[in-house]
Amino acid sequence: MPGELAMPAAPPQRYHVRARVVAHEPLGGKYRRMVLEAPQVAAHARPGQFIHVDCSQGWVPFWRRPFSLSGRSGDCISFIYAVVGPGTRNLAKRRLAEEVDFLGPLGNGFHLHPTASPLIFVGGGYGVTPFFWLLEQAAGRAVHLIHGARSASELLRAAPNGAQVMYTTDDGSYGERGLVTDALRRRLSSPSARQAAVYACGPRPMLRAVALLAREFGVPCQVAMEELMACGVGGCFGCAVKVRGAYRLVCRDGPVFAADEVDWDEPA
Amino acid sequence: MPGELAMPAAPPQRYHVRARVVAHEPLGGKYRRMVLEAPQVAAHARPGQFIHVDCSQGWVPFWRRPFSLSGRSGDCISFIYAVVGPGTRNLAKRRLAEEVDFLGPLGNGFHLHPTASPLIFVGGGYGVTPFFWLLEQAAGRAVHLIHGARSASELLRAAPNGAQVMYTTDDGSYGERGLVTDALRRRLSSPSARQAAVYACGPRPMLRAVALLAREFGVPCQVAMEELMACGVGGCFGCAVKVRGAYRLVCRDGPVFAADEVDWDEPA
Amino acid sequence: MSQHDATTDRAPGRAPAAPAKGGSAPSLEPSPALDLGVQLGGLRLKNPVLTASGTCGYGEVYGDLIDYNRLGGLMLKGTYLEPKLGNPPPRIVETPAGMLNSIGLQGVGVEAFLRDKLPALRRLDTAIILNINGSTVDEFAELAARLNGVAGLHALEVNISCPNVKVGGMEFGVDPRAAREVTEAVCRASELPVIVKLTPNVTDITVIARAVEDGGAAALSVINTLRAMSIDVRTRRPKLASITGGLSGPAIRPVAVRMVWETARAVRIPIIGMGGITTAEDALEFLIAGAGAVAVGTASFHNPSAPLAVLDGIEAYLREQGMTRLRDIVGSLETALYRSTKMEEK
Amino acid sequence: MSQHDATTDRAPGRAPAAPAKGGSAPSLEPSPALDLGVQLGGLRLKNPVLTASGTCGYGEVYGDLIDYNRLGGLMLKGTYLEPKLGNPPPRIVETPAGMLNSIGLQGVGVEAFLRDKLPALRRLDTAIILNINGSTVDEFAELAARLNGVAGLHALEVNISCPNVKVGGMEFGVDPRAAREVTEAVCRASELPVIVKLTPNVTDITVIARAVEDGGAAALSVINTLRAMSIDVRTRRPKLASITGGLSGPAIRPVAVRMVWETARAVRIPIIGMGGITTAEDALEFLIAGAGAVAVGTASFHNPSAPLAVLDGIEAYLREQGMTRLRDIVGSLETALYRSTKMEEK
Ligand SMILES: Cc1cc2nc3c(=O)[nH]c(=O)nc-3n(C[C@H](O)[C@H](O)[C@H](O)COP(=O)(O)OP(=O)(O)OC[C@H]3O[C@@H](n4cnc5c(N)ncnc54)[C@H](O)[C@@H]3O)c2cc1C
Ligand SMILES: Cc1cc2nc3c(=O)[nH]c(=O)nc-3n(C[C@H](O)[C@H](O)[C@H](O)COP(=O)(O)OP(=O)(O)OC[C@H]3O[C@@H](n4cnc5c(N)ncnc54)[C@H](O)[C@@H]3O)c2cc1C
Ligand SMILES: Cc1cc2nc3c(=O)[nH]c(=O)nc-3n(C[C@H](O)[C@H](O)[C@H](O)COP(=O)(O)O)c2cc1C
Ligand SMILES: Cc1cc2nc3c(=O)[nH]c(=O)nc-3n(C[C@H](O)[C@H](O)[C@H](O)COP(=O)(O)O)c2cc1C
Ligand code: FES
Ligand code: FES
Repeated sequence: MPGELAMPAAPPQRYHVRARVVAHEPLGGKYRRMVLEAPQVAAHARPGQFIHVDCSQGWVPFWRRPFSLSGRSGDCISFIYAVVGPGTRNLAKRRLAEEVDFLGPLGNGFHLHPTASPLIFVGGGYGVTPFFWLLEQAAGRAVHLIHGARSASELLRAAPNGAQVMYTTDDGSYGERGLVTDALRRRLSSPSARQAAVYACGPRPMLRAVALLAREFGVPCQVAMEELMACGVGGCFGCAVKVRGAYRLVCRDGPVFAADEVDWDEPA
Repeated sequence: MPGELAMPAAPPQRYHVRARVVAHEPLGGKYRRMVLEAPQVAAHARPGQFIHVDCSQGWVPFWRRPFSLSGRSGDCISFIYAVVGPGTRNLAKRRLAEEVDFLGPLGNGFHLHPTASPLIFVGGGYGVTPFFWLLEQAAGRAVHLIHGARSASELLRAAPNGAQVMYTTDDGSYGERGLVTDALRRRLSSPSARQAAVYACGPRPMLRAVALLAREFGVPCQVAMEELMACGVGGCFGCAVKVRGAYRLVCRDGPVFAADEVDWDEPA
Repeated sequence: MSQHDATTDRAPGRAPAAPAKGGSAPSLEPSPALDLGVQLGGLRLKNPVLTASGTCGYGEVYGDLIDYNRLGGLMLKGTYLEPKLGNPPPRIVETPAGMLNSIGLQGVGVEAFLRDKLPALRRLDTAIILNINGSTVDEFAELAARLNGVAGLHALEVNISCPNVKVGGMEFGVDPRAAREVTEAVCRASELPVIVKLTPNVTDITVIARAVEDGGAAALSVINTLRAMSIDVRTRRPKLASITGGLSGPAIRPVAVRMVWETARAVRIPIIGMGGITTAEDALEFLIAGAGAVAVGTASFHNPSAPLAVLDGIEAYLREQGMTRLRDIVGSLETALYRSTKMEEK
Repeated sequence: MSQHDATTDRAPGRAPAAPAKGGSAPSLEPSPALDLGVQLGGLRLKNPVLTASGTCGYGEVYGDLIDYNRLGGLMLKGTYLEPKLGNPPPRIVETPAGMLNSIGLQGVGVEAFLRDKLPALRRLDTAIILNINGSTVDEFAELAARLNGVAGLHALEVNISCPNVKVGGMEFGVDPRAAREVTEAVCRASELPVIVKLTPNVTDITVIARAVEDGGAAALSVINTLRAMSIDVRTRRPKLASITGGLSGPAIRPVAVRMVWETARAVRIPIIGMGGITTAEDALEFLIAGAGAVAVGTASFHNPSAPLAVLDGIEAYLREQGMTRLRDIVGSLETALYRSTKMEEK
């Protein structure tokens, strides 16, 4: 697989900031979008990176919570999150002008192949959020976005510009019935996809299936992985995934890895 | 000391309720008053009893928090609290119509001497709150309320009807400069106080001083005591005070004790 | 992390016969009968949820707030032969996700218990288990003997975390020989099933567990509190008058689950798991780790209905998983996958 | 209970030279100089606040987020002679007021440490302490010897909580003889001050502490993590691939304070206290209990500036109390009142 997929090491600039909430809106279903004013972070962040947010009230939850950046605009960054547990429930209560304490930008981010075409983005559930930003970076290039979820309510239908979008749901409640990988296989089978490159973010079983497809079709593939995170900055060695036989840290060495370097057969 | 001071044992009726907030207002300084709709509790509660309130967010703080009842009106009970730590900070955020989970009414309550006159109530800091209600019970009788605090901002100047009120502050910033016990001594020294009875609530050193004064002047005295409380209902044996050589539980056997039965020389 | 979930009706009234909300309400549709029964040596419980000793007094504490009849049993406050004054205050401290206590086993003594407390308990339809204590082996045996033939008492729980005055106040429970000796003495003296409660303040709890099993115990309670301490930095005095005390509550749950798991693999007698249980999910961790029953302690201080919510949630879980018997989950921890992975790494 | 107190500037920039807010800002008025210095055997620290091993990597982790030069020292990640793969994931679990970890001492090995990590650390004005590990006594000694004459390393911290392969994987730290043997071997091999880090998973930590003192240790670190476990009740699998792991964070603080207090009364060598420190108040508990210095671990995951906030708060406390030297509070716990009260009760 081409060398351009090797990911760079620790990011050059990280900050610990308290940023003002400048927008905070429901997006339908369990999703909400938060926009934070953080000039330095905005200046250095790239798509695929994440921030590690203090969502606690009196130490509960005990760890920060990681969220992928979904966009940047001027001095602001944004992320989209699903309300699923104590941390995101607390987060959902933050109001405009309140401050949010976070670390970022963290991790390496995606690296778009300079010549591949089309660029195929595959987002499972909230895994689609980094692609809203990556799409902007791919402006002018041919991009396909495949976005799937269990059912319509878990889809994020914030129809981005400049991409062909295909939705899938396990239960057929919106878009095509089936998995994102069914749609991906069809897309990759087309002769027009010979020079494609695939970028995926979502649950590990999905990433694994995407990685196997990319290998089958011989196209480069990057995956943004998830692991439980305590520190988010490489301090606890908690967020390990096996990559080429050694444990790498999702928060520091990832979250984006070359799909064919990940040891997919490890349990996780 | 007269036998009528012996306190009755566990209260007849206790409830675990979720009650709607029907009023919640700042009273100046750190104080706020909360009114809860709780018909059964209101029906059985008496002045000097308390409720044990779940002030937690995700188990922080871990224990409930005890507050003396400061009044009853129809189906509602009220209490007045100072915002001093994590529990009361959470409580201060509760809005109208939200529900508050509490146990109550708990403890024994004050028992007014049937004939004594005047009745002298001594409240240190938020220790004055039960007397707002006890005053109603004493309607028509001669009552003196001595209310003291370190400084004006810690006084609760909710001028109750039907009592002569005297304020003291340690720093002289309001009312008389000095301790409540200075004022009490003066009051008890007056010949008109020979048949007085004293009722006190506040920090232990104050209660001790009040108890010694009552003994000196030979008048009956009840004190409402405080101890850290885990369960509030007699389950943990945590809130012990020594009374006549044995440990009694403030939450179950108190909070009101006959002043001359408490072993004041114990450290606490 | 368990989230708090208030579980009571809005003004439930006294001793509600209906289950509190918050636990799942029993479904009205016919569903396969659940067998929640537990056999702990000679002691039969109708379901696996008990109250932990020292957190519900002599059973009189919460009886007006929750329906004890729904529970598998009540483990009562620690009792000595003689009344005990208890420790001076302060006796409790709030700590992160937990608390310290040093009540010092304040209690009425066995005679007052039998006279004043037990009669009311006889009217309950739940197992009554008395937690017994002593300063010497003989005191334990004498107390156990005194409780023979007493109607309404279903088992003894022997607290071997109390100080052994003969050996300078070291706990019986940290020494396998002393632990076994106490167990044997109580088993010899008593006609009741004997549960022995282990302390977590040991290097290897399985050594003590096996000693106690060899001593004849019918079951084990695992765990008592962790010895701990807290300091008031303003006064530079300990926050407990007794300087150190016992840590309980959610903070210790991961230690308790580990000890239950280790103990379950070391002995054949059943285990009552406890330590920081607040919800059904917490309780299920103990059952899956190998406990045959569970006890709820400190959580009741926060929420008196916690034991009922735990019971309701266990039922709901079994139904969800399509199981019909509690014992199908006891010790069902799946570790094979992980173990083989680990070996592969080496 | 400690409350969370975010302690950073709004966009502090890299390596802020000014102290983070949240800790008390140093006063501009002239005030008596505070002597925060600490002597740990042969190791001199400019102040008592360190980072705990395994929570700041090899010192590269937070260097851009906080100013390490303000700290007394960095205790680096556990290192073996050889690189270590570490345990398979999942490696961490969130628990009430704490977390479990089973990183398995993943690390680069001593040669890579010296080549790739140490050079950058030499530029820092803070004590650099390497946490060393081995599977046999000889491995410990060999590693210690390899570190002689290395510029920029100020002390060794010997982690005796790692499994002793010679005796079937039991920790060195639970057996006084093994603990002493490792200590002696490292002290013999090393020219650096040797700190030995004790495990809390023992019946009596003072027995181990004295064995290690007799073995020649210059100081003790107290405590490492409590062995613990957590289960996913949906999958019925352990939440850690290694089944059990170590519990850290505020949940364990009361146990850690107790062990520091016990240890301080049992040995003459100084103690570095740790376990759940998140604020200056927490740290002061350890100092008052008898620790000469403190380390901040898990709290840094929540707030990278926690060690600085702890330092600022200790300074503020000393000024408030009118003290000029840190050592005036070390071991200043006042227990006399309580002890006499207790006796009176008997
Ligand atoms: C690099 C990275 C980027 C992420 N980006 C986003 C995002 O853009 N939008 C979004 O909604 N979520 C994102 N997540 C997941 C998000 O961090 C979790 O949903 C969040 O931590 C849940 O916290 P909680 O306290 O609300 O719920 P919890 O009660 O902590 O969790 C609820 C459920 O989510 C699972 N979960 C929690 N944390 C993680 C995690 N780190 N990885 C996988 N599963 C987890 C839990 O097992 C549980 O099933 C990301 C995670 C990672 C690691
Ligand atoms: C029977 C009883 C009745 C009470 N009635 C009232 C009342 O009517 N109004 C009111 O404002 N407060 C009352 N209190 C005190 C009130 O319970 C505490 O202020 C409250 O628990 C503080 O909780 P927190 O989490 O906000 O602060 P915390 O951080 O828990 O405490 C703040 C400060 O208050 C002290 N404190 C906490 N709990 C207690 C306690 N139980 N006894 C003594 N000191 C304590 C702490 O040591 C600390 O210094 C009463 C206490 C008792 C025992
Ligand atoms: C206030 C209090 C009193 C206790 N008293 C006793 C006792 O008398 N005998 C005993 O064996 N255990 C006693 N325990 C220990 C509990 O029964 C239980 O083992 C421990 O608290 C752990 O469970 P939990 O975290 O659910 O409380 C007591 C615990 C608390 C908090
Ligand atoms: C993720 C993690 C990794 C750790 N790694 C080590 C280690 O390599 N060597 C060691 O001696 N202690 C290690 N520890 C233990 C800590 O240094 C410390 O003793 C313990 O966590 C208690 O302190 P805390 O509660 O402040 O974290 C580690 C702790 C954590 C949480
Ligand atoms: S989350 Fe701590 S190293 Fe990645
Ligand atoms: S607070 Fe538990 S017995 Fe009084």
